[in-house]
Amino acid sequence: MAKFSSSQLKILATAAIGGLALAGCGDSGSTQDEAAGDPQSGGTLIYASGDAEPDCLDPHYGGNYPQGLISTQYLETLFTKNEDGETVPWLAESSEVSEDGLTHTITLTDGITFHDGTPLTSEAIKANIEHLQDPDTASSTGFLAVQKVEEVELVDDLTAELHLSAPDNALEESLSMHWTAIQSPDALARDVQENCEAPIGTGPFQVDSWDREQQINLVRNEDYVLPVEDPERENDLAYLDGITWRLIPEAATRYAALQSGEVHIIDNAQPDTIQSADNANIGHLDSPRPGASNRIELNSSQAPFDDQLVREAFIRAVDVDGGIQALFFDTAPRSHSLLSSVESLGYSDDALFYRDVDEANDLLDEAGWTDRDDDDVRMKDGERLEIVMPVSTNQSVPAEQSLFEQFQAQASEVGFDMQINLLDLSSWYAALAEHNYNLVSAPYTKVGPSVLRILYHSSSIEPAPSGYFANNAQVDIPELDEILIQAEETPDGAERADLYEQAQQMVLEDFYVLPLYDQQNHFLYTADVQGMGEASAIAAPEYYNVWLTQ
Amino acid sequence: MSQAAVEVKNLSVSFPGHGKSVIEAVKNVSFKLTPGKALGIVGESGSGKSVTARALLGLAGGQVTADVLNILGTDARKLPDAQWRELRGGKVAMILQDALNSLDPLRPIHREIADALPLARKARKHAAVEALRRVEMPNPTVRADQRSPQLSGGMRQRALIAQAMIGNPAVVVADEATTALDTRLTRLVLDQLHELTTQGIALAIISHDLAQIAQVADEIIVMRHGEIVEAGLTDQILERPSHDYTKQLLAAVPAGVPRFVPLAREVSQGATPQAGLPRSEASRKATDELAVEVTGLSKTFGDHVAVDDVSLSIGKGATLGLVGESGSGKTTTARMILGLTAPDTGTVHIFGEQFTPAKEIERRALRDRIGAIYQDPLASFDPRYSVSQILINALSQGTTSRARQYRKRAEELLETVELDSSVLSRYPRELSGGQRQRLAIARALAPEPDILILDEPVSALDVSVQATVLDLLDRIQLETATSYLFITHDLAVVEHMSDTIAVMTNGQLVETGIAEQILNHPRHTYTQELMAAAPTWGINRAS
Amino acid sequence: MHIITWLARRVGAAAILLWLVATVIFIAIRFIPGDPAEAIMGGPGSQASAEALEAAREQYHLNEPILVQYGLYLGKLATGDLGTSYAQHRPVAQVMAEMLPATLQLTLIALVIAWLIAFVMAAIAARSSRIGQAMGTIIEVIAAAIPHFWLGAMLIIIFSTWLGWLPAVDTGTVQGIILPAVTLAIPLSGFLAQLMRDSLLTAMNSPFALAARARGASEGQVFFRHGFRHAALPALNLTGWAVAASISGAVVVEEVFARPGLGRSLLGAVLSRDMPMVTGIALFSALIYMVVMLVVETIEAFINPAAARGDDQ
Amino acid sequence: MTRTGKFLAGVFVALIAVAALFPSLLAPGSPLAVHPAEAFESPSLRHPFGTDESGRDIYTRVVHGTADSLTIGLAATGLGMGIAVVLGIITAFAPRWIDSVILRGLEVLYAIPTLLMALIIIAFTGPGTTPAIIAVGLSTAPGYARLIRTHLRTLVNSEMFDAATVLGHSTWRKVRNHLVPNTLTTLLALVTLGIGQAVIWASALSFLGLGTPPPAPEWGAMLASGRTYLHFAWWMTVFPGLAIVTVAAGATLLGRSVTRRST
Repeated sequence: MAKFSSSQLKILATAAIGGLALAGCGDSGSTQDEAAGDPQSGGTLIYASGDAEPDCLDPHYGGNYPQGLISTQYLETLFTKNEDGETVPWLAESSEVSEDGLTHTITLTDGITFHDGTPLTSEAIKANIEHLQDPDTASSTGFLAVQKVEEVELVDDLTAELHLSAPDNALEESLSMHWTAIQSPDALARDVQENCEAPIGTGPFQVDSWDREQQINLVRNEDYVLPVEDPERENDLAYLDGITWRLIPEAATRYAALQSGEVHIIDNAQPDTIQSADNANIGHLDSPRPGASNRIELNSSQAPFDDQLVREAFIRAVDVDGGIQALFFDTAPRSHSLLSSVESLGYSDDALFYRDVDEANDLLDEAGWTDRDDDDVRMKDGERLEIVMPVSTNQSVPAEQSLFEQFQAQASEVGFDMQINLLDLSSWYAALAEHNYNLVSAPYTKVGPSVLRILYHSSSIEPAPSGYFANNAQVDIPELDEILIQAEETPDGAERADLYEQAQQMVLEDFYVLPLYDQQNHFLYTADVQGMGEASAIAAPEYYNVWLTQ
Repeated sequence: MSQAAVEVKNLSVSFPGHGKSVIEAVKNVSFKLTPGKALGIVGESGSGKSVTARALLGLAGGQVTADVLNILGTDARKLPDAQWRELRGGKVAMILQDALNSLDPLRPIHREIADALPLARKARKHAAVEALRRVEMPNPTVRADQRSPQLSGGMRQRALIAQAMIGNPAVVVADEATTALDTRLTRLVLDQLHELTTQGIALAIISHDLAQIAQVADEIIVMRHGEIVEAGLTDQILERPSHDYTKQLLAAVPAGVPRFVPLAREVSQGATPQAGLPRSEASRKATDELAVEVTGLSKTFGDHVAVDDVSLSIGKGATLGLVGESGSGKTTTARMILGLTAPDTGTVHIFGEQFTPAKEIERRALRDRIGAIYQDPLASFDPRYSVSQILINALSQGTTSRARQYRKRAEELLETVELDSSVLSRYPRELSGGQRQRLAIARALAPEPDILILDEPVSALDVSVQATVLDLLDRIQLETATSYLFITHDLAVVEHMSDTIAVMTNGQLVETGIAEQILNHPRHTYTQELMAAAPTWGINRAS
Repeated sequence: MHIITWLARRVGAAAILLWLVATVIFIAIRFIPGDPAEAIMGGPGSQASAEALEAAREQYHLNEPILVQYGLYLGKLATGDLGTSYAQHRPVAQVMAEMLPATLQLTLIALVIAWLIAFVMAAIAARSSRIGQAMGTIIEVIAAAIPHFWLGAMLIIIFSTWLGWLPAVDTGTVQGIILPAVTLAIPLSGFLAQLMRDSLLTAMNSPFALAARARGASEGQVFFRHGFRHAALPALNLTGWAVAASISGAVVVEEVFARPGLGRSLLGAVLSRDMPMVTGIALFSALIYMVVMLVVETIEAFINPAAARGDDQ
Repeated sequence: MTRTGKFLAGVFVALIAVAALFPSLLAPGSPLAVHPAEAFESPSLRHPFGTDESGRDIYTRVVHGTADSLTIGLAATGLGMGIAVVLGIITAFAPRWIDSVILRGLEVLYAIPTLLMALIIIAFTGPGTTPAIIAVGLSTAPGYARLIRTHLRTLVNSEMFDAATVLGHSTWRKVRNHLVPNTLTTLLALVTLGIGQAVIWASALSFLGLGTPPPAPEWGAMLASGRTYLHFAWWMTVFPGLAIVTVAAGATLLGRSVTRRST
């Protein structure tokens, strides 16, 4: 079996540090790209998160991105992605797919133990998949990822067979996400609440304690075994003594804390602070999330966006580039694709998306919205051209909210009456469930292009028992449905790529979607932090190889 | 002993006034304080007597100048503050007026008494207890730990005296030490002050009340507008006053002056007071008709019995004086008669008609026949109303405060109470105390009432102003045969104003009778005590 | 009245008040639109199954008659059980017990700072000229008119970003609490100073101050023996209000300075419609208010026994 | 008040009134128009208060926001005062037991800190401008009710009222002649003092994302968006905040002078 350097296995996110000299290092003149001397052990990394405090540290439970960010430090997955974007084994040593595509055989790496001292065996695969599928776990992201697994059969101590209900060429990608990370079967058997407080995995760090609303304390796993050997490492232990995962939701405060050196790393970095980081000797890590891009979906199931002309008119009316330029500086490149730029199968068509106010007006005239009311809003058959956009304040960063505000002002110039409703997450879900929206921005993170089926297959219009559905544009094209299913089941890579391209073209050209940019995932860190850049399959930074200069 | 303890020659005190003007509060005042002797300083408000007193402790504020300001052998004219403090703490002491507020309500009185002593904590407290014992404070060890709100008025006054005496002073200045005290308490304090002089202390006693000062002082100086108008031995001032103002002051004292004899008079014109007497008595028709008849009024607040089974009656055109010390239930009785407080039991009839208990709406027809005047007239006026609005509002039954039709009548009312019609456009707060009380009387007269309830109407006024108001009330009664219920704690006033007198204590009416009998032959022990405590007043009225 | 009787009466009144607050909140919660069970499971977007909803109803006794629910609710309150947070799935009492020390620390330090600032401001203003007093008034009014969130932001810019003297977030050190506490204290000190200055002026011009001077006390002695007490009394009286105001302010300050605490818990609970948490914090803040009032009244009873038992006189 | 003080107060009131009623006289531009190309400009002659993240002129927004912020402050104070007056009248004139029941109730509400109460109300209503008004109004009402009750009780038990009773004036005339006029001044003072605090509370709610939503130029909402860019564009935070402080402090000073004049 080939041995890889762990750093080559991982996605290397683009990291750069501004300024030439590190503070206090004088003549060493080292930058992040060169090594700042040899890695040193010791020190606690202080991480400041702007996300809402997780309800549960076990990413099986629910399964949102903040859980993914933190669990990356103490849990590991069966597979991961290498820097070419290929899915490669991690806790798994190897895997095989049967010819009918219905059986995946996974063999685990030997010699790995959980934080509780129990060894990693095939029993863990079974326990974890069953845990994900157990309704009591209340898993949503992980649950969808292993939806097709019908049964896990233990072959021997390290080998398990996963029997599927239908072929799924995205299964390994799904198992590279931390929402399906492997935890100790003993720990999973505990009470849900207990498992939430301190999940037990195999990662280089482990959960020590959780001071609510303040911080989560992670300490080094002193018995860590790197599943894949790394010749650069003398031993397998993380350099850091631990990580203090602080919760500082206020963006300005978080940045101030970074500037004054009270914290080493902040996430959810605001565009303006990223831009000024260059002058402040602060490093920047841009780690776009996989899956869908950040985009506005136009609800085609009801007036006025059931008319393609009106959808196009809206897209023509708003100035996406200008807004992104002003609000995101150069930190968020414009996207013209349904998929994240890290997805190799993404298809992009920039010719479709440009601003032309005259054309927007013509399109609306053509669509029959020719009357105007006292507020200069277009009317047709006595109906006002009203469009509603519920915005989740938990999901859309301030800059994005401002961007939507600009769209609101620009859309009104051509006669739309656009309302933005800022909502908390639960009200936002409710607004979607009640179909009380014409526009929506709903990020979706998943590794691989199979996210397209979740987002645009007509079956995703059908709400789950809870009322949630992922096809927010309500695209309902039988031909597209077929392509998406086929793409997921084909064993042929080239055919898969071709099918996904067709699917993306269909959605983009009918103006169901206005792509904006990648799902932003920016980190800023002080000059003390060395070795930044590695990230998990879901683009969460890893701190295994990170160390602090004293 | 004839060596003066304090010598003051040509003392002047001035304060900066509005803009660059200067207010001369005290002008060229000279006097001496002698050990074992008491000097009385008499004057009405604004006479400069308190400023003079405070100048003796270096607390006058303002600009102090004097040819001589010799305190116990020290030239105090240019004394630095630190030395003043030494003097104040020890050799010179002051007893302040307003006993309630002169002791910090937040500190135990032993601290208030002894915190200036240069002793250890325990010794200070011990000294305070001793000082309290010397002023005959009951239960001194317990009282020493209490704070002033827990003490009765008499105890507070004793504590203040103890405070003054604790440093064994050679000079004591008592500034209005008896003002606002009840009769018996006044007596007590005066006795204690007198006691000080027998101990060889040089005492200065300052008051607006000539009668009280006369009880203690060996010599008296009379001040007016910052200047001494007359000085001399007490007897001389009382018997043979030479200055008109002194005479006026003496005449204004109502004690011993018969009914309807004017108190305020221009002495220089030599008007004979007796001259008015027969005429006025003659004009009062004897009648049996009762204006007010009160039977069995009682009122309890919580577990405190404020008024207990009070019955009284007032004849038409007559005055009933209701006397009692503070807290005796006088005011509650008045409020029940006025229908402002509902009695628990008892009735009030006005000219035979039932006034209480009754619904306000039934009572309203009778309201025109009964009016009221209070101690603090300002509080009874709407601050937003001018004099004319107040009167028009009263004249119009509250329907308007502007209508011109009432203006003439308003002017007539002002004339009745001897106020100039120029005050119509002014506001009550711009008037003097005497003018305000006249305005209150004018308003009360608006509905032409047959009965006036007067609750301490002159207690807040200077003696000379009090005299004019009392004269006015007399005149109105003579002219209109209005019945008065005259409530006061001042025996001299009640003596002068009443046909019959009722004495109240602890909510009960202990004695009722014609004035002469109550004053000269009291039957109830309380009344006897009260009369004994009144200042003996032996001046020659015929001067 | 004996001090014990007095205290017992006060405690009884506070208990009744608390019961009233609890009842008001119970009734109010019944008015929330929507299914409480759904709220328990995290709102309409939580994808909760019908079984899960039913289980929640069972767990929270939502199927019982309203009076039974009320009884259960009061019974639980009496034993200190405030229910389980919908969002955090932990006992509300436990969450509050964790958050309380931080909030108490913040508000108490802020109160002390506010008192100090107010006292110094009042003392300076009370002893200065008319123009000085007018300036004092304006400074006090402006201090009282500064919103916490803005003041906090300004202090962060100045002391943390520009000068780099103090940390912008709570670091668990003494320096870390300075900015939040000062942010909370300044508007409060404006209110307190206005009050203190008035009573200070009154006290320094009162007859007992004159009496003290007459028995040889220096201005400084008069100030500390008399003026200070009288200035402190109304401010002390206002402590209940001040604590309440600080807790209000703590919501914002904890948010701005990323401090854990009751205020931030409440904000989070409001945003996620976590009603047990909201209820718990509301009840608890009422309890704090009452305890503070009780303590204040007890202190006052010692400073000024007669006033506390006013009906005795 | 001194002459200069009166003059300054007059200018202040006039300026606020113009800003609230005819904002275009002071700032002719549109507070909502976006110019992405002019985003984040620091204060200059063209943009005296700078521009925000969407290139909107902050000076224009602050001026146009006066109406929004004051309306919320006024409406909330009006609501709180309205409730308070009704409760105050009931407690002042009703029989003792009703008075003590309402008084207990008020004490209950008074026991909960204002912003907490507002947050609790928002927990029921959800965020927005109207909920913010209701929340601030309701949470300030208990304080006002206590003040008004005391005021009315004092008036009803005053010698001024007694004097009118003795003169035989009916209750209605006493209310009309004395109670209403004397209470109006007090109410005016209370309202003026209250608006300042209401503006602060309402903006606090907006700041927490529970009040008026963007892009309305409400000051609290502007601060909320400004705080994101605190380190980058301080002017987005400083000027709306100064507006709040100015109006709140101005209203307080004005209210105090009204109080002083009425006593």
